[in-house]
Amino acid sequence: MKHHLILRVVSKLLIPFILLFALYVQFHGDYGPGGGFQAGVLFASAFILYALIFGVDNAREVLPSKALRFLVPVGLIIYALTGFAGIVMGGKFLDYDVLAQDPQHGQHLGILVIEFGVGTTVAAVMVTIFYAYAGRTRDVDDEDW
Amino acid sequence: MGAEMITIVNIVLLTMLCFSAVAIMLLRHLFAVAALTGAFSLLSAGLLVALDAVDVAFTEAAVGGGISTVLMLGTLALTQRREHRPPRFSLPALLVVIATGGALIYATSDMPAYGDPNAPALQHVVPVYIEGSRNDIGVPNIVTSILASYRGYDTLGEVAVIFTAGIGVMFLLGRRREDEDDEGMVRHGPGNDPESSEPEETAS
Amino acid sequence: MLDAILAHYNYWLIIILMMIGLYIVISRGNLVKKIVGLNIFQTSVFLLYITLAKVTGGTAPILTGKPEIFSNPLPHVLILTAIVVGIATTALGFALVVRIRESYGSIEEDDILAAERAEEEIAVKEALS
Amino acid sequence: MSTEMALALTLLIPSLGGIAIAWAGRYPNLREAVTLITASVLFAVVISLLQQVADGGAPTLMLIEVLPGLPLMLKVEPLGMLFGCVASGLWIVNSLYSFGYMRGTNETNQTRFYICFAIAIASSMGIAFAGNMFTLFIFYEILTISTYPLVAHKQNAEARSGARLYLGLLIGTSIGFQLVAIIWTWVAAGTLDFTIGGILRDKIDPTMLPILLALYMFGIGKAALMPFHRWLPAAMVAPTPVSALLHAVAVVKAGVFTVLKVVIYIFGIELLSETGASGWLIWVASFTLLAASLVAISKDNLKARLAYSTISQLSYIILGAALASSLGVLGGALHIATHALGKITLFMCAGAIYVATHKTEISDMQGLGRVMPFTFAAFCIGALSIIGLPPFAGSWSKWYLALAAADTGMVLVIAVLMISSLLNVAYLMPVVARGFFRPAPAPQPVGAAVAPGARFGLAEAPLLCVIPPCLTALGCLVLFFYADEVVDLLRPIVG
Amino acid sequence: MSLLFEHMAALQVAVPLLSAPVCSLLRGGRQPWFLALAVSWFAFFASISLLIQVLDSGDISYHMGNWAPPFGIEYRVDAINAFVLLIISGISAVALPYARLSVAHEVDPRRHGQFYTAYLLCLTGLLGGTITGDAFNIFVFLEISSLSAYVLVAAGARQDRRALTAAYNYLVLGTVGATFFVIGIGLLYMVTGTLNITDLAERLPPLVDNRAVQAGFAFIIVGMGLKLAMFPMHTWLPNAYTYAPSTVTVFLASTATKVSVYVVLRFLFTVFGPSYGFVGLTFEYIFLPLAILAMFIGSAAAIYQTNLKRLFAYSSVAQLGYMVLGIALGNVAGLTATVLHLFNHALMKGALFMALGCVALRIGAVSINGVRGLGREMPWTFAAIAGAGLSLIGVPSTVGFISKWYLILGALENGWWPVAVLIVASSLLAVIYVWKIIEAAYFGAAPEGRGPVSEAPLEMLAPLWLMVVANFYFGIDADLTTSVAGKVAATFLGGGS
Repeated sequence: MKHHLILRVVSKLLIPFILLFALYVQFHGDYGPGGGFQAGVLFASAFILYALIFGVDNAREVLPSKALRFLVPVGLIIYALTGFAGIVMGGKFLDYDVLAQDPQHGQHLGILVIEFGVGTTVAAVMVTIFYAYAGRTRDVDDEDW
Repeated sequence: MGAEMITIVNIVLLTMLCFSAVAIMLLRHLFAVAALTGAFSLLSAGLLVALDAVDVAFTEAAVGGGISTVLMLGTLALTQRREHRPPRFSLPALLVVIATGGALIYATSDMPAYGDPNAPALQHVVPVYIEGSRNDIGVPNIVTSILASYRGYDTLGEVAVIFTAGIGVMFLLGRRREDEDDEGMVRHGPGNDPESSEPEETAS
Repeated sequence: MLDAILAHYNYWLIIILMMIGLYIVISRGNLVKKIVGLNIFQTSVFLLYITLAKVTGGTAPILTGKPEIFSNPLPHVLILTAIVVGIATTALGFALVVRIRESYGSIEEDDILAAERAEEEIAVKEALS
Repeated sequence: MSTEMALALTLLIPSLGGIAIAWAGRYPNLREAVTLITASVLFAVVISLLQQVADGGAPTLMLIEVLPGLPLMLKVEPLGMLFGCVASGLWIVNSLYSFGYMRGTNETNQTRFYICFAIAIASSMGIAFAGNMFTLFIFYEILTISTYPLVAHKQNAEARSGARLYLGLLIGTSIGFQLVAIIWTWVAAGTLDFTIGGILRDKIDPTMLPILLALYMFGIGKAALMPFHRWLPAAMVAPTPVSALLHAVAVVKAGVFTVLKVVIYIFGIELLSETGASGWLIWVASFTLLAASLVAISKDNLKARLAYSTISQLSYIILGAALASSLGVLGGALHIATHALGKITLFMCAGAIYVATHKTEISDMQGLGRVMPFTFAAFCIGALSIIGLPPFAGSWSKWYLALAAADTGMVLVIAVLMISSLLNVAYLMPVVARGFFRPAPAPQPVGAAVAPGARFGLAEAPLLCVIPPCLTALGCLVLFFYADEVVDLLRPIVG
Repeated sequence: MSLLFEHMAALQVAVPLLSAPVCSLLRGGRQPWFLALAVSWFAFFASISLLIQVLDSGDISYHMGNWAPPFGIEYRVDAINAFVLLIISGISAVALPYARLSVAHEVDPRRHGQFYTAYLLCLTGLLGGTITGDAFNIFVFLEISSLSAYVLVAAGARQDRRALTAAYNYLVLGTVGATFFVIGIGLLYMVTGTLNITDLAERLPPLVDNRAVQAGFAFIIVGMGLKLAMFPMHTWLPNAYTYAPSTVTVFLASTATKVSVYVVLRFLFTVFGPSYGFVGLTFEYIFLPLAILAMFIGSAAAIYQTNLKRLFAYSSVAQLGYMVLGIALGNVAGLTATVLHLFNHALMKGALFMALGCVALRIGAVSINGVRGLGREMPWTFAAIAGAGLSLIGVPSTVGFISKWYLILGALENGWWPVAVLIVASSLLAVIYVWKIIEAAYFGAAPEGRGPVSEAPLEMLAPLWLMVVANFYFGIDADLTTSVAGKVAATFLGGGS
């Protein structure tokens, strides 16, 4: 797809906006629709778009599999550790009230952190799945087309 | 939107959903099916918006219209484009479906009416969520406060599910090139490959 | 009568949709189609949940400061989770389909069953000889 | 040594013996010495308990409570003592015989053979001393399973199918009928402990008693009541020492012993005679008794003939139980001992003949008595004892049974006993007659290479195969004179 | 330390859950295995301490996020789920020492990290689905376990490609089952407005005649029926167990279906109750015939199998029939049998599949012909098969006997004579298929061309024999298990009526 100049230009323009929108969705979930999951999907789709236009190998340079393999579990770990933090700070598992000076701040902080965890894992998993498919060689009979 | 308007939108969208589902069932060209699946998801996202579930609609559009369509196209690229067998009628399937559907229709007669503001589900737990979201948590989006806090544990599970899927896909499809030498051989043999079950191999 | 229809038409249409999905899962032999059927089935269950959450005259459950009627937010939360579970299942299912295709050269249930039966017969014959 | 200790030892000694045999497996002489020592020590321990039981004691050992109210426990009573003595005593004799036989025929897998034998004896001890029906059932099943490898010993197709039938029928009947009966009893009576006078009085509808009894009787497949007798001839594919000890003594006697236990301690003789619940059993036993004898006559294979004879003789004991009178029960119990001595003699003789000449068919045994006089003499004595002629032990048990029949007014049963004695003559004596009185066909049968006494023109099997049957034949004679002591020991069981 | 015990309910699931992503970060080699082992042992320790706490001082309620139920998610531990937790974590604790060599043999070494991650996720899901007191949370955690189970089954593809189709079928049917369950939960939520199980139980009685409740009940039972492979919804099970790697079969066969049975019990007796007309009817007219068919068709199918793993997989279908039968009996003895059999069946199938794994390690495929004459070459392995086989048959002094004893007691208590006889008759079918193996192993001649085979390594034999010994120990001293099971059964029936 190297010769699709228009696609390349448009997507180069588009991708930053998608990323920006993803960030907005990630952190604006408290106020409107959205949250970590949706943001993660958007992040991932930006990468997938990049990979489709510029090739998977280029995408892998931006976001190598090694980094992904690290990011996939990290989101979940962040989430789970937030839960443990609740215990350590004297509350129950996943108790955000105790995370900051007063319950409401605690709740805000807790939600922010776990949404970040969700976003990380979701985005990383989606890209991982895409890479896994892309890394597969095609062996399709012609008649199937 | 007025209630009648929503009713009409609902009926139109649901009818279109049914048609696209039937088309998915009958079409043998899997690319067309993929496209229809994407359309199906977007239609249902529209319906979800009409039903006030904006978060869900967002997610459904991103997941159903985006991710799962991409996944399906990826799968088709690696497998085949056409369903080889023509659609055929299956009596057992029909019977199962009729029984299941019958049970649900039977249930509807005692369900709270659609849109009923006095439905039991609205009376019991939900008021606490609305108040709590305002006062205890201070997050305007009630869905977020339930999702992340009241039922935050469910969401932890949800992330674990996604993580499982990631691990699973990596396990099944990951790193093909490096594996080719040792897995490709077994994959094409009729199972019990003698090479892979030599006792010496594990003597270590 | 009309009341009853108005009260439940949404459910009925969703049930029909659900049953089309289930029928595809059971009756189709193409492995991709089965998963698509599963998706339709699940999506209609999501719709069922969201329908039961709807309140006539209500709005999306986001606090805006004005006293308002909200639709029930809890099913929304549940369905968000369920959608994620659904996509996870779909991803795994498709990954399996790809591997099956690589092993058997087909994604049609009939072909695969035929191949497996042939293998089974060979195994039994070897065992008996 | 405390009583409990002794009781525990009866189970432990053969089990440990089994382990020791496995350990000594590579050295045949050591292995066989271990077997013999184990058998002797076991017998000594059993005898040490005898006096206490004769004095009216009931040594008890509580092992563990499996479920509330359902313990595994051992409790010695006279009947069990008798069975225990018979089984452990004859194990010594049989071990000697096994050494001769197994070496004489160059059998494979001898270690496995001795191990399984020890386990079988251990479970026989468990059956003999079981304190409740549940414990008995467990050891009953272990006995079945541990004897399976013995039956399948030869590992050829015939042995395997015979063993399959053996296991299938014994496990099938025990789980299919006996277990159901046990659970029924438990539900009805709330206990399974063996109690004189039974535990079922007023606990169960009298019209259901015959059904429960039938579940027990057919469930105790080892008693070989027709139509569940087929396993016994099938088991004859086993090496002869197995047939001798297990299928003349341990296994089948475990079966009829269980029958007696059930009749005496679960139902109670009085309950049975009051309700007549065992009436049908008299006729089934009589039928088995006669039918098996008739089949025995038609068999030319010696071991098969003896097997059917066993089926027939077992029904004597069942008949004694079915008569539901104290004399009948005594006769049945006595027959456990007398028949055991007689039948083990016959089997060991059959084995000796096989070792010496490799002959199994009766029609081939012309004139063998002249070259194997000891074997055939022993056979003759065993046969006479089984037929019930004085001065051999078998006569006593038959006498008691006949008395019991007369006592309960069952004239027809007396007739059955008479006819069957005649049939006994008809199928056992021809073997003796052929051996002694028919001239041997030329050329003379070639004896085993190591035949002792070849100098005297004899061709007996190895000494270890000949002495044991002679010993047991002698036992038949001795027991005739000491039968009263045995009956005295048994008296308490009929109250 | 008191902090540890105070939060034990949460840690029971949270620790495995956290360990799964950590496991996927590990370098490989033995590390992932070792982490899984440590976590399993911790989970075992946690479940023991929970069971003790519950038996000593009554039910535990743990509020996730400190939100009081029914608003937040509650962990509610009572005797029954503490018992099921013990089964799951106990099996895992024994299976993992066994796993290392078996997995090394059957799974690509480069995939071990992912394999053990999936294993830990499966463990997490099963534990979480059991311990939770929230209906929707059950769904979420069971899906974690199901998804990872699909992956684990598919891991057998290195040995036999049929693992892939087995996993696929498992996935389709499992997802349909989960979706049915969700529909059922939705119907109940619709009319009660709650997802908390205790709360549901309180709010349902006035709604007995509500059709949505009845349909919800049906959907939940059918959904879980698919997951627990209740006949005739068992079609995914035989192949999934057959082609999965040995360790996976050991773990799944002893735990996964048990959790589904537990969920069914929970809904039948805690949420609904046998006194509800429509629930009582299902016992006699649905569960009873299906259970009996399962017992016979499962066992009969087992007899005709040549692949030993599939043979025991079909036997599992039959054994699940026993569990359903115990429910169908509807009395304390029957229910005791079901709860006991959850434990007992885990012991016997765990041992049997472990032994088959040992055989697979040495000779590859485990067919009835392949094991001919192996009894002498692998004496410990086959002695274990014989021992666990006896337990499967239900020979006295084994755990299998204890289960059957209570089942028959339950049948007699109802006066259902024919059922008692059928239970006994189906054990006889077990005699046939178990003996087929014993006979081949001990009395069959080795197939030509098979060289000498050595006994499995001690590392695998030790856990195997631990299970076998447990089969006998809990068969002889059944006091512990029966008292817990009896208590559970009494609570269920007492609370329901």
